[in-house]
Amino acid sequence: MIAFESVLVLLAVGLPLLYPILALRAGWARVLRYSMPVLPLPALVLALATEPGWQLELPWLLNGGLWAMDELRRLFLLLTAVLWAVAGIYAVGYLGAHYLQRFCVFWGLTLAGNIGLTVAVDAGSFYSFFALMTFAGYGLVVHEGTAEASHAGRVYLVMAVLGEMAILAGLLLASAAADSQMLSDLPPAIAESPRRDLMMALLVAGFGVKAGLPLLHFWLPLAHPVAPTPASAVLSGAMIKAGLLGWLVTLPFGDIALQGWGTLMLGAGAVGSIGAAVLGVCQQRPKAVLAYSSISQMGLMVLMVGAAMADSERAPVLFSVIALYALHHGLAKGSLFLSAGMSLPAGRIRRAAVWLLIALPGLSLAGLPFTSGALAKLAMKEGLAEDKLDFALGGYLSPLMTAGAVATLLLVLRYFWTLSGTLQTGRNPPMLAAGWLMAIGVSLMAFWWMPWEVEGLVKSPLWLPAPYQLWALIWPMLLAVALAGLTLWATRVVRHR
Amino acid sequence: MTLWLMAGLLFTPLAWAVLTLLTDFAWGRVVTWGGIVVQVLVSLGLWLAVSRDGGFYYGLGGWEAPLGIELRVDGLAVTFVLLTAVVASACGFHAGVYIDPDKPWHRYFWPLFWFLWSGLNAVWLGGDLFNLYVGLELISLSAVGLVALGGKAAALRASLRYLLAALLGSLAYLLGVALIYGQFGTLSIAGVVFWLEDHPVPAGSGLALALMVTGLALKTALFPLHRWLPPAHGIAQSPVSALLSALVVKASFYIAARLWLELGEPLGNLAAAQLVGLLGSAAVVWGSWLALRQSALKQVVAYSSVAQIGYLFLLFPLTYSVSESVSQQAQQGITLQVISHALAKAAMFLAAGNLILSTGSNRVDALTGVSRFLPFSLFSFGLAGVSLMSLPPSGGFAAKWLLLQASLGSGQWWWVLVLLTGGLLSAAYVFRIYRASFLENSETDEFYHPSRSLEVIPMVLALMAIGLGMVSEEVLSVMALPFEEEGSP
Amino acid sequence: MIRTLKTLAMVAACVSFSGILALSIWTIAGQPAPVNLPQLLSENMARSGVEHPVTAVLLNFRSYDTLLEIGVLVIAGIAGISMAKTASLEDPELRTSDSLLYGLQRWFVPLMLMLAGYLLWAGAHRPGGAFQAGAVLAATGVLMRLGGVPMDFLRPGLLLRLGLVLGFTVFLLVAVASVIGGDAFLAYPPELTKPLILIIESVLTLSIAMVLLALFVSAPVNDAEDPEEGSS
Amino acid sequence: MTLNAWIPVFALMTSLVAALVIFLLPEKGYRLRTTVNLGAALVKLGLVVVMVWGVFRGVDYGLSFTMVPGVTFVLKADALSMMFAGLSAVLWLLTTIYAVGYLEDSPNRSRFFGFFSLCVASTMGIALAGNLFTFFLFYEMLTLSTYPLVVHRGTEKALRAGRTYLIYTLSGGAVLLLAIAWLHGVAGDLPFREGGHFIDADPEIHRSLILIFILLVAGLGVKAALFPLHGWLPQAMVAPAPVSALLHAVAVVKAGAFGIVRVVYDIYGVEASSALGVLEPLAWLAAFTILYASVRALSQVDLKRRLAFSTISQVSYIILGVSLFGPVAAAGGLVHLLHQGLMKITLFFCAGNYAETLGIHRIDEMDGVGRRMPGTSLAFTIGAFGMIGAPPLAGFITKWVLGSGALAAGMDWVIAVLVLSSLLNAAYFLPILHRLWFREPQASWPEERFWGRLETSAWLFWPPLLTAVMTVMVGVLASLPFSPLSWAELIVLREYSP
Amino acid sequence: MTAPLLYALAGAILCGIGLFGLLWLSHLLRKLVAFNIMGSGVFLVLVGLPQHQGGQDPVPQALVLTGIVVAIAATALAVVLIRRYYHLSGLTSLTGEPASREGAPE
Repeated sequence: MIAFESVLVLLAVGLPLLYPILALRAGWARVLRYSMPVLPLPALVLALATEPGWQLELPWLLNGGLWAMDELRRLFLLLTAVLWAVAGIYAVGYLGAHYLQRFCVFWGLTLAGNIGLTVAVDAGSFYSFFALMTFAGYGLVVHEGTAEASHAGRVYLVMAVLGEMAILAGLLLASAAADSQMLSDLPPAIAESPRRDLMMALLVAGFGVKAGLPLLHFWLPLAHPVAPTPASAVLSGAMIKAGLLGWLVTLPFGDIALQGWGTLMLGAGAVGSIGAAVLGVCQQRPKAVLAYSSISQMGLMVLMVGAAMADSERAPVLFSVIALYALHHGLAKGSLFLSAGMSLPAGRIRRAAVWLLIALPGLSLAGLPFTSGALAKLAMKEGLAEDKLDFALGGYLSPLMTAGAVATLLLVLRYFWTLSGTLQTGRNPPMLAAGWLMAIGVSLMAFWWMPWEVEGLVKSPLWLPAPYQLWALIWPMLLAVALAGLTLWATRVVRHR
Repeated sequence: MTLWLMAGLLFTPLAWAVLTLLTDFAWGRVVTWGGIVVQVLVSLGLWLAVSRDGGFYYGLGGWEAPLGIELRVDGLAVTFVLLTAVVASACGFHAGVYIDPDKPWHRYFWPLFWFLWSGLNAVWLGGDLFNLYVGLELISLSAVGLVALGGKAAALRASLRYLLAALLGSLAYLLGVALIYGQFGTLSIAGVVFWLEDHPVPAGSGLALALMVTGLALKTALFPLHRWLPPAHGIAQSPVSALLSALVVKASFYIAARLWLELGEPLGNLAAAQLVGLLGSAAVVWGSWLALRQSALKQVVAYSSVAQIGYLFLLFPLTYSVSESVSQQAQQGITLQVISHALAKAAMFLAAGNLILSTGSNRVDALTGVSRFLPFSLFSFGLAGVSLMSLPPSGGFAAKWLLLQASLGSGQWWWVLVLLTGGLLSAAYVFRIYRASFLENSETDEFYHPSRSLEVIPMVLALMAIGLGMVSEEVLSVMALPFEEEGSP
Repeated sequence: MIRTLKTLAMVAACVSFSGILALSIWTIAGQPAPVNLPQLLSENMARSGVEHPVTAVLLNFRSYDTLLEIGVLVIAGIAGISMAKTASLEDPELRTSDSLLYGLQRWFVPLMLMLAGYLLWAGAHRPGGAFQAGAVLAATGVLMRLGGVPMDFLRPGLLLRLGLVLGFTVFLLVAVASVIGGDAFLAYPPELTKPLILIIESVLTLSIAMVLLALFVSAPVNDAEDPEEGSS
Repeated sequence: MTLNAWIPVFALMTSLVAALVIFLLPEKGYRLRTTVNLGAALVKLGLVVVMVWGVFRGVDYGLSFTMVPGVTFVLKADALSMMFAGLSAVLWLLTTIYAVGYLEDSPNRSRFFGFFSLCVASTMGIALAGNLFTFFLFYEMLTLSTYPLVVHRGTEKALRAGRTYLIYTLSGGAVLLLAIAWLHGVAGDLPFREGGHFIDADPEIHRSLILIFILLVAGLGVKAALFPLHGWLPQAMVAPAPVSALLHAVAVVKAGAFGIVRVVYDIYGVEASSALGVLEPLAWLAAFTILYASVRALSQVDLKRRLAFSTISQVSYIILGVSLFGPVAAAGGLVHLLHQGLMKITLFFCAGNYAETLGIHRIDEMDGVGRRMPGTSLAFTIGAFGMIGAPPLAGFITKWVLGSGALAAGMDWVIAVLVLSSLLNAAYFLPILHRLWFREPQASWPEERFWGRLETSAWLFWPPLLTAVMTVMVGVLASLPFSPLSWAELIVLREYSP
Repeated sequence: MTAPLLYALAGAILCGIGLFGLLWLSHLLRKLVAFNIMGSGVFLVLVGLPQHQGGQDPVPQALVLTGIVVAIAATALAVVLIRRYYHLSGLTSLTGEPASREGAPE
């Protein structure tokens, strides 16, 4: 079945890559619009229908291309494909005629980059797709053409270019050290290289720009609010994960324990998760809140990355957790972003239903039982369990995670609050609604479908968490709700005065 | 066969001169064009003969030197004979179309032209010091006559200046000849050399060489004795200017070079050689500089001649007390420089004539926009300029290359700077012309179109100057041929 | 002041030039010439066909020089007549009304013609020859011209030009004829040497006289249009 | 002589003859001139393809004869020459097409195309030259044939630029001549030979060799626009766009760079150069030029001037590549010869399109052009990204290979230079791209012309797109046989194991 | 010291005088006369030096005859040119100013 997969993967990358050709003729605008959801479908099939482990050699490509699939990539590909698909559906309804073709062109290119980088195994094509995604993403960010968008775009671009260069330098150094163009050869080489720290720094920083590492995150809260809603969704849900993937495939995790780097990453993760939350609750605009939420969530993932770095034994387990968490977060965050572009229906009940649907992914994010969030949080907790980790800062992880959970919900609540102020009443275009519903659906369904058994972290079936786990999930939420209520009350009081 | 060739070279030009004197301009033109064909064939024939069999001495009237006049027919001489045939025939053809047949005095153009040609042949082949003097005078007077033809005040002024300079130069040369004859009792260069080969250098003979070289340098317009040249070459009719710049000045230089190569080693000294070289360098720089500052087109070209002549005098330092191979290189380089400059300068003057014909003015400024109308002549001008700038693949470049090698080989690196600077400066003045012609100016849109034949001739010459570099090995190999037999001194 | 200094410098330069030259001459005079040309010449006189060595050198040994020399003269003539003003021939002002001149002319012209003939004839065995004869002949022409004898052949026309080149042409023809005869150039057949040289000398005389006369006549003079010229 | 000896001559002659024919054609012979032009370009391309195939199989194309005593004129086709020849053949064809459209209805076209062909003939000669002397011959011919192109417009500004150009290039030529003559005096007539001639040179001549090397680089560096000899290039921007394209992408600057490659590899030999200690300073100089020119480019408001500074910067990549002692870096440098050509010609074509179609010359006039001229702007975007070194375009391959090579050679600082240069490239190209695509267009263009269905004349429209496609292809398909990269590796293979 | 040698030495002096005149005088006719003086000097050297030991040598005599003809031709040509030049421009020298002090023709 090699042929099948090869064709599929070429289709998965090639379809969105060639899709911009449709923009050549003005008359094809309609086709352009309606084929947006179709673009990620081959990738989706690829992620769902093929077993990991296949390879496709493309010796003519760049310095010799190799595309392949493993478990990790498959999860990321799944996330990417799903999210882009639902966002695509949503976009069909969302987009006006304003520069539609331009948007579609960049949409296709960004998507191609995003899919490509998940399947690319050689440095050249990986970096190519990464860059394609980055630069094409600029088109999505500045699409609205407002001054604010331009500003955001400029920041995005500057940081992206800096990041790209860091990645380029890092990859160059690493592949020279490994004397190989294959990503899989890089981590051991980095681990042994005398210039390890330089390479690490370059790669961490380079991918960190995309992943919203603290101090490298500035573009995120600027870019997400101004981008068109479906674009924000994929930016925050899928593209941000590309940075994460970059770390996972290039940095030496299993080979050597890097206490220093682990600590650094832990610190960064902590600062990210808490700091972003603090900043996020102060935001006025719902999408900005979500953007900070993304940074905060990424902070948690960075935390895990740091742990994995510090403890090489544990890294394989943590990898799976990170992947799961990324999947979960991507889908949930995507749904939340899409909600920001909705209009509320007129009827009271329907309005309540909509609100409910809006709220569910948010709560899932916060770890509501029976959602993917609950599982992800639990898995994370398991993964970072103190007793299993073998490094100095292990003890701080648990409180940090709790604090993170509180922060998450606070941000979600803040999002609801700000959203309720901005949502208009009206009719939603059918495609928009469909996309949104599918996003939420997928996000919620994921709970039932996810391969939770990995590494035996969480017992299966887990539709009902164990009581202690339930409590562990619930009490931070309660704390957050209480805090939120307190704040609400406090503002009322203040306003009365 | 050789006899006929020699007769064809030495006497038929004189016959053409007589014939053309007896006819009017139009018939003179017919005679000339026929004569040109004959002369070219004869020159080519002699060249082929020499390149096949080697050079020889030829005693005129059956009298050998020192009693009679002996001609030295070697590769170098026949090459210059051929060069003369080429350039002069080009000028002749050009003049036939260029010169206004209605002016009564123009009928005298042809006889003077032929006398000039025969004088040149006499000089190239001459091996007798006094005969060379007469040949030089023949050349000088006919050249002056050509410059003065038409007799405008400015032309007369220039030709007078030219005449006086030429006469003074001839006298200095003759004085040197007198001293040589007094000392050695022979007028044959070969005889003197032969005697010097196995005798010590007699005292007091240096002055003779110095006088001759100085006189010839004056006739060649070596800096600072160059002031007569630009007005004369600038004011003459273009074909005349071409002849003068291409061939006439070369004649006197040729004699000087011959003398130096034969007698320089015994009679000259290092300081003199370096001094001449220095003057040549000054000519290169100063001449180019002045060329850059002229406002009249033909003056530019004329000053360029001053500069280019300067290169020729590098022969003196580069062949004095240096190794055989370096001397060889220098001689070859100078020979190429003479040939390529002759071709290029003739092309340039003829092209300049065309340009003047079409713009109606001699001023450089008047060329504005002409590149749109006369690209062909302008292109010829530019190609000739390439050779003057000594850019490859022109003959000028090959010459410069050899001179560079000679300078570096002899350790006299300072001439390298001169060579390079000269090339750049010549580029400056050539491109100044180009610059003017490229300037787009909508005001001047009316240009007279000269006939195609006028345009083709300079192009052919320029192409030859360019192509010379590619075949310079062949050209030079003819000159290096051994003598068939040693002449009797 | 500066001019004086410059003059002095120039004088010094010229004096030193003379000095060096004289010194050089003196030095050279102290050494014997390695080649004894006169002896060689006298050995070959028999073959030259003329008795006088100078004439032999001029017209036989170094006849090419002479040919070219005549060429130079012709050039000068051509260049001269190219400047000529036809009108000047008829210019009455040219005529001198001096009676002395007129009187002398009647006596002198035949005398001078005779002298010219003698010089020409004598050239074969004594110093003298074509050039001298030609010069005298030209002087005769000048005299006649000044005396007002209209010499129409001096008008720049075919006749004048023919006259100019006559000597030269004959010389040239002889040279070429010698080639046709199978000898080297200017190598006269021994038996014909004497008459040939005589013929050459005669036509040369004529031509030389023509050239000189033409140059005298064609020098533009007395143009009434030019006030400056008239005032001087 | 066999046919093989003559093929290089034919390749040379095609454009030379075309030039002469064109000079003779009347100004109005538009159709005939175009036919001659394109026909010659196609024939030449064919010949080059034949030679490429032959060189790959190891066929020897060469011709030589003695020109000046002691010096031979040598034409020879080796792998390196075919790289340059191929570039010029391909781009000549495209540029000719472009120029036909660009100069429609303008005066002096015979002159223009004549010199244009001469220029290409010189380039071909440079590529095929088999020794320094022959190289110099065509090098100077190039100078001369480009001058009329630079001043083609005949304005004061153009003439001034032309003068600057001449002063620089002719002086450079003089220095080069001196160096060549000197070298000839020291070592005789040296053919270009893989591995060079001075691996075991007599230590006594080392000093001379170093001095000669400096002179050679100085002479060649003028055309290659090495700092501080680059001043002519931005000024030469007044030339018509096809000329700029040719100057920048194919002919002039490349001739300089190519010459340096020849000197380092085939005259001195890379090992000998390295042993003489001349490579590292050259590398530093190239690196400095890269950065300096990029910084200067930032402040240019005229589009073509910005591109010019970009060229200065980019060409130094080639020199940097060859001056790093190592096969991989060498391949990187060499491949940039082609890559930069493709990318830069794309950019210049586009700049010309903007100028010709909309009258746009300055960057601040470019707002929203992407809507009006999407095809051109797309090509421009690709070219710009290529310059930045964004994957998978041509520029990326260069940077990647160059970087790897630098690391292999142990010169880590080069990575910093590469990264910094990319950043600077991004800094001056991305704002343009932003304007192109994301700014609202102004109410009217400075000077708009219409050409029916396409956004501009078809002659102008397709060449940049084609080169853009090639820019993508040479990047994406870098590992195919006969791709520029593979060819460069072939050259390097022959160079390092002669 | 023989007579011919004396002639030669006198010739040297004449050469100097002629040279001075040729270089220094600006009036064209004077220059021409100076040229003739110098020419005479040269001829004297030519004819005197080889015969300084008293022996007859016809060759230099012949040469001088040729030389004289050439000089006369040149002089004649020069006179024609000078007169015409004067006729057209009113100038007697080449310096470009209108007739200078010493340049006024008598």
